[in-house]
Amino acid sequence: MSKLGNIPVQAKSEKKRTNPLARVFDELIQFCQSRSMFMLHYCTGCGAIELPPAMTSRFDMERLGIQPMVTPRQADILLVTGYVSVKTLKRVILTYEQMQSPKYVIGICSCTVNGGMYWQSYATAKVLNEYLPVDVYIAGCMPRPEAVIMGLRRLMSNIENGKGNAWKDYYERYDYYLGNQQHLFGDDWQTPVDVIGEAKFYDLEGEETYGEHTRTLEQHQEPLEAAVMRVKL
Amino acid sequence: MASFNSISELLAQLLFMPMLAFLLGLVMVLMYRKIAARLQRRIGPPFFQPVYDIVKLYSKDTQISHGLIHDIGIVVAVGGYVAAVILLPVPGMDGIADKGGIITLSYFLMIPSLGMALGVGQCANPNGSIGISRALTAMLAYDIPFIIVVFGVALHYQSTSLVGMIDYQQAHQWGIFEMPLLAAAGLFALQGMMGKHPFEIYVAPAEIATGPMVEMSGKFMGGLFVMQSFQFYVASVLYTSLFLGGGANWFEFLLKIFFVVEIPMSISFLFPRYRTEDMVRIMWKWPVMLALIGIAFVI
Amino acid sequence: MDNLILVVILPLLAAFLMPAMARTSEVLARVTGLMVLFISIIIITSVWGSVDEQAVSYAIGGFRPPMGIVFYIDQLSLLFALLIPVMILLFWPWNKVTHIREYSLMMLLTASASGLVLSGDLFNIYVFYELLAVASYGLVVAQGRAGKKGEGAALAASLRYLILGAVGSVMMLIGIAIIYTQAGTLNLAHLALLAPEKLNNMAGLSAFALILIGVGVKAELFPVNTWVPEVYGAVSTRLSALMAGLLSKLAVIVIIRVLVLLFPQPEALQLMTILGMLGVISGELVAWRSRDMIRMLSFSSIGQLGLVFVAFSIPGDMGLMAGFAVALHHLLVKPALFMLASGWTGPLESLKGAAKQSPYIAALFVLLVMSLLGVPPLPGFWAKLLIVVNLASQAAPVYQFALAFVLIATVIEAAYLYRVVMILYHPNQGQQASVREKHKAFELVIASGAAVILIAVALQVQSMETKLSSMARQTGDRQHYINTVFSKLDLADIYHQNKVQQTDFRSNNQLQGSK
Amino acid sequence: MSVLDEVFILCALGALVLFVFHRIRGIEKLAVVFYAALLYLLIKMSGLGYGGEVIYSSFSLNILGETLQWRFDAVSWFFAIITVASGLFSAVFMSGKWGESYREKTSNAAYGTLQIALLLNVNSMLILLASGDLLSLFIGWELVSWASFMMMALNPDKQARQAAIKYIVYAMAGAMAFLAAMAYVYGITGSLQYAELAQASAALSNGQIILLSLLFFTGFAIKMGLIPFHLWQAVAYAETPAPGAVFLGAISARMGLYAIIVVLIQLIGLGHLQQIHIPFTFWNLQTVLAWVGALTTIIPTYIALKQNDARHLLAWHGVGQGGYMLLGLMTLNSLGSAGGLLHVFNYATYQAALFMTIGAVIYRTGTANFDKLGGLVTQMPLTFMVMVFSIIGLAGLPPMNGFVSKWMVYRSLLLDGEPLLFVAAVIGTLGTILSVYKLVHNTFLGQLRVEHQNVREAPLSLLIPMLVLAAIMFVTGMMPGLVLDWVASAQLAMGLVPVTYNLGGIVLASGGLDMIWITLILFYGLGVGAIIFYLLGGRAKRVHQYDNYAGGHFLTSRVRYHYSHNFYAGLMHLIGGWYRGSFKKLEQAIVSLVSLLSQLSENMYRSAQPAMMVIIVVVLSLWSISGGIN
Amino acid sequence: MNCDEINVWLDTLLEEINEIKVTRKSDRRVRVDVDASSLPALLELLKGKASYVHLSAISCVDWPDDEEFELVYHCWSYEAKSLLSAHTRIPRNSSEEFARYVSVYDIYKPAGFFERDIYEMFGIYFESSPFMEKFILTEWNGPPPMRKDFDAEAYVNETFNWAEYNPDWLQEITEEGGGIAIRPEDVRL
Repeated sequence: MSKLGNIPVQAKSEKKRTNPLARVFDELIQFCQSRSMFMLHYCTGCGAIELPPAMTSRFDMERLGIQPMVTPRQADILLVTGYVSVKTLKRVILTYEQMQSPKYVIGICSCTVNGGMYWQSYATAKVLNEYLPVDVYIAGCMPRPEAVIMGLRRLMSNIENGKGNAWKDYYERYDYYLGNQQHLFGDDWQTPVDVIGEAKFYDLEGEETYGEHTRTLEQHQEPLEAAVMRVKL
Repeated sequence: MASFNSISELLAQLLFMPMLAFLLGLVMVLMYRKIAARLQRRIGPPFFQPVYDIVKLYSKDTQISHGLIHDIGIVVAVGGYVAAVILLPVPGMDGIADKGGIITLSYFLMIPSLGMALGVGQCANPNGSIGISRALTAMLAYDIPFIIVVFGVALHYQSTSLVGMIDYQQAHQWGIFEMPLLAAAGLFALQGMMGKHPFEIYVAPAEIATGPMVEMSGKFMGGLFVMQSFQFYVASVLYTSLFLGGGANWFEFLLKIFFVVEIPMSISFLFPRYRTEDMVRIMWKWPVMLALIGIAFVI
Repeated sequence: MDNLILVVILPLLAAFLMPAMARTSEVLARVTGLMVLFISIIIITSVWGSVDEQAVSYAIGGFRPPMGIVFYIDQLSLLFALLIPVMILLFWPWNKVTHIREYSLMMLLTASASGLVLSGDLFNIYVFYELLAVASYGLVVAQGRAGKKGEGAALAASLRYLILGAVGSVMMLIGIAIIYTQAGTLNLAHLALLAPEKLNNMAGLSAFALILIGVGVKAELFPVNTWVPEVYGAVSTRLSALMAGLLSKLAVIVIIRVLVLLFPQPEALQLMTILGMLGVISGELVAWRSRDMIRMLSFSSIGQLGLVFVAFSIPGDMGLMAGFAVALHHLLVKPALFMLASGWTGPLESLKGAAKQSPYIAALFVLLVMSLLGVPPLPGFWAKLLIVVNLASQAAPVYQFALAFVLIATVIEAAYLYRVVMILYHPNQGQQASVREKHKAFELVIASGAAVILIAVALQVQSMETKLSSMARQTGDRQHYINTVFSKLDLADIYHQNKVQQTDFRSNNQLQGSK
Repeated sequence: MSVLDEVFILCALGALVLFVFHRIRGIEKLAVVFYAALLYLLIKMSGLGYGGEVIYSSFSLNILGETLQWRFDAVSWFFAIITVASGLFSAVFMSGKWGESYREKTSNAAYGTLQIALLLNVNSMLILLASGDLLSLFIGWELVSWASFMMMALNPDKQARQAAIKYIVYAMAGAMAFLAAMAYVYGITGSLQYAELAQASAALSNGQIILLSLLFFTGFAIKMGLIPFHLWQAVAYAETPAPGAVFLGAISARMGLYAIIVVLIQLIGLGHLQQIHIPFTFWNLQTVLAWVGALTTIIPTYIALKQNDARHLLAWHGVGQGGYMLLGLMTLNSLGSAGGLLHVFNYATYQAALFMTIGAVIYRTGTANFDKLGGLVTQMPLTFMVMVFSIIGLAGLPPMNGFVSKWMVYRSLLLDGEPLLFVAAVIGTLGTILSVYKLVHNTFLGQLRVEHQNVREAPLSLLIPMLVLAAIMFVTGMMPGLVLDWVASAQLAMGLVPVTYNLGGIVLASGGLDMIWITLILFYGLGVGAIIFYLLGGRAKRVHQYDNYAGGHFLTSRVRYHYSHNFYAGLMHLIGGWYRGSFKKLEQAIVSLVSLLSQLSENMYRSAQPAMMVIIVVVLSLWSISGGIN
Repeated sequence: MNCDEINVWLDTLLEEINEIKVTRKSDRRVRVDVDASSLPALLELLKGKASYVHLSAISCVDWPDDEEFELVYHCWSYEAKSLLSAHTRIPRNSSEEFARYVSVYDIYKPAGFFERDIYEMFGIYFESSPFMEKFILTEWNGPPPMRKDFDAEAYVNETFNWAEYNPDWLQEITEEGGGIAIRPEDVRL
């Protein structure tokens, strides 16, 4: 039972850099990151129809610096709009893992919050942040564009004052997320993205990164190493 | 136009010209997005938005690369434009414009696209490959009218070095009055060269997931944004030095290049995206005809 | 000089005595044939030194020239007189258990051939020509190959050859008759003396045409060479090599003699060019289509002979020289190719990959083909060069056409000859590769001998060129012919008989000889 | 005993030795030593490259009243250096591991014959280059066409054999045209020496000049594969074994260019060509030839765009670049002819390197078909680097030497004021850039196939010649002056005004070229790009090729996620209609005409009855008798 | 042949098939009840003779208490402009894993898709239908979910867990004694 509202995602490893110049530099970067976000709205459900009005002339998201982007590689925010069926959740997780951090997830519509209208359905995932670390939820059975923009502004303010690092939680508590995913998709669940390798590469591992779920993952998946360019005569 | 006479001045120019190009490029990108917004009755991004985007992209914590050639591709893309910019004379600074003429410059503009093509090739993503094949076809399309225009201009000014051309235009009238048809064809080619909306098939977001940029994350995407700003700058400065007589002083120069850039930008939002073969057909029909008639007058 | 007559008489005698001798002792009959050939070779070689710049004429039976039979020996006739026994010796039907009849026919062939070359009298030439024709008909029938077409084909071929030959000799006879009515004499030298005013008209031209067509049958001239493919196809390759190599050249020599001495006017030359051109083109074209090695070689020989005619039709000594070069080169290469072809019978496709089996033969074939086509270092090239250069320097348009035809023919020739070479060097074996019968050692010896001569000639081209030019100059010089045959005093009384106006012969000959 | 005689003796010796020992294993070492010695001798003659006087050989032959003698001047020395160098490179390429694999595939004898064929090619080309008069030029010409025929006929593949036969017929037709032209020259001037033709050419009438130059030009155009005769070259060169293709691609077609230089430019002279005006067009013969060159740059390049096999693509480019050289030579100013000559050198370097890379790819993967390749960059990085260097050269982009010669030709077209020619050349270059990227992308970039996962880099013996060539390309690109002295002295030998140049490039009042500065600036730019990329951004993690955006689809090796077939679909959609192969139809028309004629004459032979003869006889005799009587 | 003639002709035709019950709701709606074995023949007849060329849907109704599935084949005729729904009952045999019935794919091609749907949702295996494999519920390996005896809510409670939604504004109201009033019948957890 994860507690909503005050989402316990404050990453432990957050430490402010001491000398003032570095801190000013970090503030500046966080300000720029908050002011320029590339949005990948994954139209999983009915909530997606609210985003075009948010982008076009009446509500104009671009003044906030938010641009729609097509591929997860270029995107910063993943907007999961509407109910997430189990089949789609697989693709959402893959897209999330393909995104480059710092990345943020916004769950739009109450179906991502707590099951919403489809709470009875056998096929939909009820609580999104069991599978992905979610930054901001926007409840409403299709929230109006104003609500969406308010959610985005909330995210921008979070980033600005340094609280927008839910993505680290995915690496630090990867075992918890993997467990939930395996619970839903079965034990041989794997994605081509090597999350553990990334955690090692950017040393984002926390205590709970490894657990019994990651061990079951190791049995099935032999991680895909990049083909290193070598000269073997 | 004092070309560099001492090494120290050259070094200063080497540093200053790309910096200037980058800044002006950013402002042009902003202008592009502002015009887009205004046409759609939107407010449009804040002033420093391009800066925010680039800083955010460069400050990404994680980014993926598909191999050394992928990295080199981006390096060549940005580096190619930095080198091309140095060949472009700017009031007060000529860089090495007289060492290589306009033919060298038109070849320098091909290096970044080929470099990026190699980089995207290694991403092993068919969206990227399709995008590149369309980008090269587009290059084939707009380069022919552009080269005809270059030929006409070089023939008219009897020299291929840009510095010589600017001096000629300062002395006589501007190029646009003496060669109106060539100027029009040049504008057409400029539209293609910008790689913006009517001729933007290779970055079609819906069909091929932004084509070459499909696997570009973090600093790779940042590199492409920098390249885009250089693209705007080079296209506009080249057009001004060919037809609008380059800049005698800074204010006049800035006025001209922003005016030159503004025309294709505003045109670009009135047209849907052309298919590849339609683009080639159009580019080989109208601008080429205009340019050839223009040349007939010049000879 | 007087024992030269033996060269003609002895084989004639042997030809008729052989059947009689055969009854007493088989072996003796066989040996006499070879003995006669050796003797004639010795005789000719002994005479060889005496004839160089100055030709020799020899009246038989002591009659003064215009009357009796005259033998005219100059470098050309002597060369061919030597070639005849040598070639016949080479292509003597050795190993087959041949009937004695064939030996006698071969003897008849030698006799008539050497007589044809040496004699200086028109009618005499006709007689020997008839003898030659009869001998060749007999041989064609006798040596019919037991190929898949069997005996029947040889008979049919020889029948068609006989008809054509007979028609040809009739036309030649009519031609000679016309000449006799015009000029009143048949001695070549005398005719040469009277030719400028007597034979210069339409009748003379038609006489030449008739003789040309008549002798042309043997020389594979264009309209009358339809017998060539059947005969060469049906007959043993040795005989076809002999006929293609030697007999056709003899016929050409006769035409040249007649042409140079009797009909110097340009229309005759142009007639010969046209027929030659048609021969070249049709020969090469059909060879391009033919699918069988022997048939291809026979058509290519038609083509080459056409080329010889074109070469000889060039006015002046240069033309004669080019003609001799091509004729001798063809005489050398064609028999060798026929020898190679004897091993490779059947359709060309069956030869796939033959080079792997017999690399030496294939290499030989390639060398001969390259010389035939005219690849630079080999003599074929110099011969072709002579023709092309001389044709180009002629003004008359017919020669330009001839040049174009010759060049196009060479391209077609290259196409089909090299298609054969590619089949030979095909990587994977053809079906009947194993069943192909071996080449006879004897044929290989002849072919490689020809190749050696070819390379020898290629190495010292200059000396060959000087010999050829002297021979051409001699044959081309009409006045020289007349002077050798008639001594000074005979000339005087001939004037009186025919009250010939005293045109200045010298100027006439100068013009003609100087080109 | 001049140096030229030593060269000839060495050639003869080498041929003899190779022929005798062609079956034993150590032959390739022998061949490499032979070529190295030959190159040394040529370097001894390098005085020619810097304005030295002509070197005569003592061997001479007089036939038919002509004296044939052989000599080397600057132009022939320039071509000879390239020929022997490419011979050396292909011999080194052939001697290493490639040789062993070829031996296993075919046999010792086949390998030996390939070596002999290469040697014969080099020898015959040297003889051709050393020719002193028209007759020796023709002899050399025939030898070259036979030698390259031998090289092409070695390939067991069926398509290659047809190409070889097609080649030999074309070559024979070319030789016959050359022979006819030579015969006319003899007819007009009475001798075949260059000097007489040069003097006589002044007095030639227009008709004669047209006839002579057209005949000579067809002969040489066939060898160079210019527009009307370009069908045979690509297939023939592509199908020869790799080192053969390296040699043929690099230099063999340029013999035609040498002959054009000798005859059309030195003897007949461009001035004469200009006098002849084609009626009711403002063209003269010189523009016609320039247009043949321009068309040859365009049409084969766009045929190359459609090829689906790397070797064919390259071979078609060989034809295309040949047109480029002719275009350069046909411009009226010294810059253009210098560009054309320099392009011969540049083109030889990167075409040889490209064929070697393709040879290496075939050596490792067994195929050059684009549909079976992809993603080899991680397995064969060095080969990839060499290919990138050479495609930059082939496309004519700045750092490499290809750019210099292309710039010179463009600049000369600009000086002449020829807009349409300029545009045609540019269309050719753009076509090259497109097809060159297709070559690199389909072989080295994109998804790596499962079966190529443990392909190794090309062996050292293949790599060394490639890397040396790449180095040459870069150095001569950076400092074109090195080669320009040879080109200038060659221009002098041709009787043209040499181009004004310095180490960096061309000095021209109205906008010259200084490659040293341009290369430095380019590297400065790349340096800045690298700094921006590596210092500003964070670390990038290398990911596997299946960790790729595929619209949410999970990529595995079962589904091949790669685009390489019909690479320029958009462009092909537009210009697809133009590939009707009209030239092929022309060729087939000629062949069917010939077979029709032969059928006609064959019927004539079969059906001619003796009866018809009799009728002729009767008619003839009646006519003659009637004529005779009156 | 206009609509009513066809309808008259159709009624006389249907009478001939034994134990068939035809009720014509309107001139454009017919309901036919037929037993399972003769349904394919009926469809053949309808398609061949009676211009009912379009099978718009096959729907399935689960009658757990009489242990039967009811399959309804909706056929539409363009000429007669009328919809005929052929009802039939097949045994549920819930003991085995799948109920069984014959496929009509060979008569109407679209049937393949409907049969696959029913196969996934209701667990009826149609013999000789080419598409008898999972298409929509690839991730699902539980019982056929549309069957009435499948309790979705129980499954959901068992597999998923809920997020307890207790935001701070709600906490203040509860402290003052308020809270969310839920109607008794809506109380689930």
